[in-house]
Amino acid sequence: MKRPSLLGAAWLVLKKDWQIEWRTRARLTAIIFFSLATLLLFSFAMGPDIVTLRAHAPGYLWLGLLFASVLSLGESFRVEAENQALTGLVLTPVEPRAIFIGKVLGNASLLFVLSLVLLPVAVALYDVDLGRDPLSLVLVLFLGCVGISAPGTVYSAISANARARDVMLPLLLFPVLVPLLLAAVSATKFTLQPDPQEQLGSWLKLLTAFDLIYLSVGFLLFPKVAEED
Amino acid sequence: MKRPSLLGAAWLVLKKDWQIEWRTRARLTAIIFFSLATLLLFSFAMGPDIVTLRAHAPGYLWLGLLFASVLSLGESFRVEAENQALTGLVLTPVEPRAIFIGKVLGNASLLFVLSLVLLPVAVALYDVDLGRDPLSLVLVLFLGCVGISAPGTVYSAISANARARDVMLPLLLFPVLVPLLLAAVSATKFTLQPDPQEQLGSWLKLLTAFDLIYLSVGFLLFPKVAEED
Amino acid sequence: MTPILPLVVLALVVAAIVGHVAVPAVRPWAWKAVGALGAAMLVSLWYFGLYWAPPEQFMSDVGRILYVHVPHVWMALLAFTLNVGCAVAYLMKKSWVTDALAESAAEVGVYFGAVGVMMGSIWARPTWGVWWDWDPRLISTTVMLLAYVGYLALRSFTEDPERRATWSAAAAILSYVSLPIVWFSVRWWNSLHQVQSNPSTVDKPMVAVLRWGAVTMLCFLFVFIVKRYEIARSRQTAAMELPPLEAPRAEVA
Amino acid sequence: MALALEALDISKRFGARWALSRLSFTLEAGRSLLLTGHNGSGKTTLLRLIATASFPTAGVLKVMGYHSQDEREALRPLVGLVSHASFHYEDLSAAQNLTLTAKFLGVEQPASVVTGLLDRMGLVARADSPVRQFSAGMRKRLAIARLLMRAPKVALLDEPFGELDPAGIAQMEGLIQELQRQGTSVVLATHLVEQGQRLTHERLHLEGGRKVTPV
Amino acid sequence: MALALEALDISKRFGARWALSRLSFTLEAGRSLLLTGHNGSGKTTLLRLIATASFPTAGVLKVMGYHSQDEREALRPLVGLVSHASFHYEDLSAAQNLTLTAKFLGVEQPASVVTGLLDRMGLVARADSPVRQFSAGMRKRLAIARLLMRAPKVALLDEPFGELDPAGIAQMEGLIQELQRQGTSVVLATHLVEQGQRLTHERLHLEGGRKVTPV
Ligand code: HEM
Ligand SMILES: Nc1ncnc2c1ncn2[C@@H]1O[C@H](COP(=O)(O)OP(=O)(O)OP(=O)(O)O)[C@@H](O)[C@H]1O
Ligand SMILES: Nc1ncnc2c1ncn2[C@@H]1O[C@H](COP(=O)(O)OP(=O)(O)OP(=O)(O)O)[C@@H](O)[C@H]1O
Ligand SMILES: [Mg+2]
Ligand SMILES: [Mg+2]
Repeated sequence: MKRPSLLGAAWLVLKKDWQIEWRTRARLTAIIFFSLATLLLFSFAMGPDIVTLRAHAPGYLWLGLLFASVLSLGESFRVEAENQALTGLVLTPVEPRAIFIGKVLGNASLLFVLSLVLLPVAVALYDVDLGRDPLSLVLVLFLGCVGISAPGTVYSAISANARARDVMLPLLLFPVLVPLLLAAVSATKFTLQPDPQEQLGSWLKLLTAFDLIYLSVGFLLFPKVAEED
Repeated sequence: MKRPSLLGAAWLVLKKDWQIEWRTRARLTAIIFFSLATLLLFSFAMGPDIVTLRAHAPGYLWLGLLFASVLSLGESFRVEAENQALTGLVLTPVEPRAIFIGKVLGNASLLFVLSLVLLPVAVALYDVDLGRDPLSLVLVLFLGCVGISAPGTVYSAISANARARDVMLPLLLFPVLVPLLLAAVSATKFTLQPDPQEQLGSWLKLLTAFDLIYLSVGFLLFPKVAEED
Repeated sequence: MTPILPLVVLALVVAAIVGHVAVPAVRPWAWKAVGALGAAMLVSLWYFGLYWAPPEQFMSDVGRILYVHVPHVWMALLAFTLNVGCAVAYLMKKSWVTDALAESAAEVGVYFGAVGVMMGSIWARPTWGVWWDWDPRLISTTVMLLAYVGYLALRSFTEDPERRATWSAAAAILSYVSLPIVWFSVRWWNSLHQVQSNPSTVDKPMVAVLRWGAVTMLCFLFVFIVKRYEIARSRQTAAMELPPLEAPRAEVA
Repeated sequence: MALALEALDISKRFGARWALSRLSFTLEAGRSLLLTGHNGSGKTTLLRLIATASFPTAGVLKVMGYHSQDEREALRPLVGLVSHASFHYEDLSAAQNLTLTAKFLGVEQPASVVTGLLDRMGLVARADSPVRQFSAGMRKRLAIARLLMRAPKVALLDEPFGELDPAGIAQMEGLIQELQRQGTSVVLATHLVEQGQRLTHERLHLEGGRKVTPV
Repeated sequence: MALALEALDISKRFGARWALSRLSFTLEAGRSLLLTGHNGSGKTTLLRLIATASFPTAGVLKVMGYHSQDEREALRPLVGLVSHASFHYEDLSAAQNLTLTAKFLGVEQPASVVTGLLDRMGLVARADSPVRQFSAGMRKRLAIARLLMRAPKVALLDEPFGELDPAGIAQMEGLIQELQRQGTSVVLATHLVEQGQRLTHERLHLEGGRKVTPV
């Protein structure tokens, strides 16, 4: 009997979530169509001015991703709350940090896929120009998705056990995410529009810094929230 | 033993939800802070241009209400899904239509309170002018909240029992609500800004029509979804 | 277009589909005949639409996409109407027939609607200069499609057939509310998109070709729904049969 | 004599699996039925059908002469179910849960009835704790209290002894006998066969959703 | 001899209520303990403390010589719990649930081990059904299969007979004896006192979270 290593266990956690996802096939489909509806709603509520729309496209994109992430994070720990499965996992025993890594990877990859799906939609809806700096754009999306997932995983683990969890998650998460979101919106803007002062680089650095901070804080905190004490 | 009438039973359902709400005190607080965060996010993500912000304030307001309503509706049937409490209620027996009325009243009143709380916030963040036609504004908010709650109650009853329920609700609900939302945004706009062509009246009529349609459809449909068969 | 015409067409489609479902004798050949008719009409529509009809007054040749764009969207609306009819029928009296028919109508409707929107989008590029615009008609149509995608998602996420049928019937009825909005959106919100025009203000040949296109698409609508219905039924019947009265005897060693 | 239960060839399907297959049986009003069978043989499913929490896929089920689906409104006040799912609101206290039921039933003087029942089930000290904080046995006791308040004509008990302590089990047996004396038909699903047979008149043994003669 | 359990004045508080009050006891390795008490007396709470699913508010609990909170990483592989909460993933099948545990444990040849265990617990025919579709007893059987896979040194069984059919109960008794033969300390919480006493060496009776001598 050789127990898997930290990363091996994280991989098992990730695979398990994919199995569940595969059986229900619900989450990815649903959040894609949900964020489509959200993007449509934004522009619908904001009126038809195409110039404003194009200027605010990064904002809409990230807001859409943010709202989708709330749903997806909530769902990701709802399956752990049923039958106290998360406790079961910890008692198996699985290192809580492995669970954290697996969950962050799962949530971030789901969000990242979603963000890629939303790009062509943004072209159609907001008439943005993806061709300017596609590589940086993808990088920004990736960093942003990781940045949402790291604190999101910690908070959704908390709120999965708290009373009234559906409402707790965004309440805790949004304030923490505001700075990250600002950075992501600005960075995205400079990959879609001209960037005369070359600000993109510093935004990217800021994003990376956020990611690293959130990831390490989450890594340290998650064991505390995954276990009762 | 005199069983309560339809409205009496609806009132009991409503009171029960208030009792739960009072014990956890979570839902109202959480959705207020959630929509505050949302409104803040909007203004952050869209940049500091106060003229655009003011012009789009009705849109932001209703989007904030919409996202909050998804959380609040989900929570309102999460308590019914635990221990199959909704089935228990139906077997007590309580007429499903009484449950519908009670739930719609509860959800709509919660949303309405939220919308009133958000008004001063909108003044602070978007610099809107509430003094122009406050009565119509309140009427619009009220009609809009009822319009969100009626189909929302039906759909959250469905998705409380469906797989991946957190994601199903907005997926089903948003497309249905878009027309209502659009009408609400336009009507709100004309209570905050000059209305030279006197369009407010026709939007109010449209909103009322939506409410009546959704309420009666929901009233007829709810018994079908509340019971298994 | 007189307001009564769509209803007549709807009645005809329903009659044809019900006939096809109810009369086993026609099942093997009727859909093939209609399909063949549709194919033939499609070929001639090509000729009529691209050569025979006069170019559109403002849009010249680009306008010819009208002859497929409009029929597609019409068919979607028709299919969704059939869907809601079946949903109401199911809620009044449980029947696997109406459930299956509702499912096929919704799926075919989403197909026609999606193609119609795509064509509209292609059309918008040369005429309005953009792929997409913030226009109530376009958005309400797309949102209506999203509502039906949600409907189909609900169906596929629900395993229990009874629950699936009831829940999706409810969703169908709520989704259908968006249909009149699609129709009237051009009037309620002043929009870029064409308001419904009246045959009397449009060139006779154009009306004729448009109607020809509509009939062509009707043939396809019929074939698609009927075939999709058969698939839905065959999926159901596997689970519909009652278990045998006696337990299957255990193998005796 | 009138029939409490009349099952005419009822079947219940979940997905592609038949949980109950072509079950036919009758039970005279006032008599009690023991329901036995292996795990997964369909006992809970059958009880839920009788309670109108769910309906047969095929066949007709009549309870106290009412069609279980078409006349469910008239039937529901007459049946009561205690099952694996407890129907409690987790965030309401025991007393609030019971008072709610009492008000829906139109019971006069709900407060004293509720206190009486809580006292009887030994929950009076915890009357104001939310159900979320209850132990497994306390939840079961609360579910039984609710059943007693409803005073059903047909009482459906799904493993009522599970999770109860010895005193609770003895009390439960007494309650079943008391219900029977009041003319209630008890349908008792349990794995404690001897105990069950002592308390009931007839027995229905299920195997894979079918009625078989127990060996 | 080494001690399997050593409770030194442990207490557990939920909110303002003490579920366990100043409990002290020891259990020698290899010996088994019967846990009895009224509903709500703290049995489940105690088992969860031993399983490290939760930790004492005060006092020190040592399991197999390890401090239950500070050395929980070393302890966890040695204890196994079957309780009211089943720890299953509802949307995974029985086989997938077990395979997952097997992989986390690093079991060699997980597939054959899993099939063997499912066969033993009579679930092999339903190996690929999601747990959501299981009956109460089938869930219990799956939880027992998971415990067996873990082969713990201290097995914590919270009402293991509940929901099982007569064959399952007999099998469970056999399993407990088998575990004991392998040197496992079984802590058995059950309301079936005679049955429990037959299977265990010692008894701990709780009343309101305190240890009392049973009458
Ligand atoms: C991009 C998406 C588009 C969508 C979703 C859409 C949707 C619809 C719908 C639902 C109808 C049928 C209902 C009715 O007749 O009123 C329709 C008809 C029509 N559409 Fe579009 N459309 C789109 C783009 C366009 C464009 C770009 C044009 C031309 C510039 C156009 C011109 C027309 C015309 C002329 C009709 C027939 C109206 C009549 O005469 O009755 N559409 N469209
Ligand atoms: N919601 C459901 N979906 C699919 N299958 C189900 C569902 N509920 C029950 N079943 C299946 O129906 C069968 C009968 O289940 P039921 O719960 O009635 O058994 P039971 O006799 O009460 O068993 P137990 O003694 O374990 O409580 C089982 O095979 C079970 O898997
Ligand atoms: N999460 C919790 N919050 C508050 N109180 C709790 C919680 N869990 C248990 N309790 C309380 O602790 C006490 C002991 O509960 P426990 O579940 O351990 O009882 P038990 O002996 O297992 O009872 P049963 O025989 O009914 O299963 C009870 O009074 C219960 O109300
Ligand atoms: Mg059962
Ligand atoms: Mg217990």
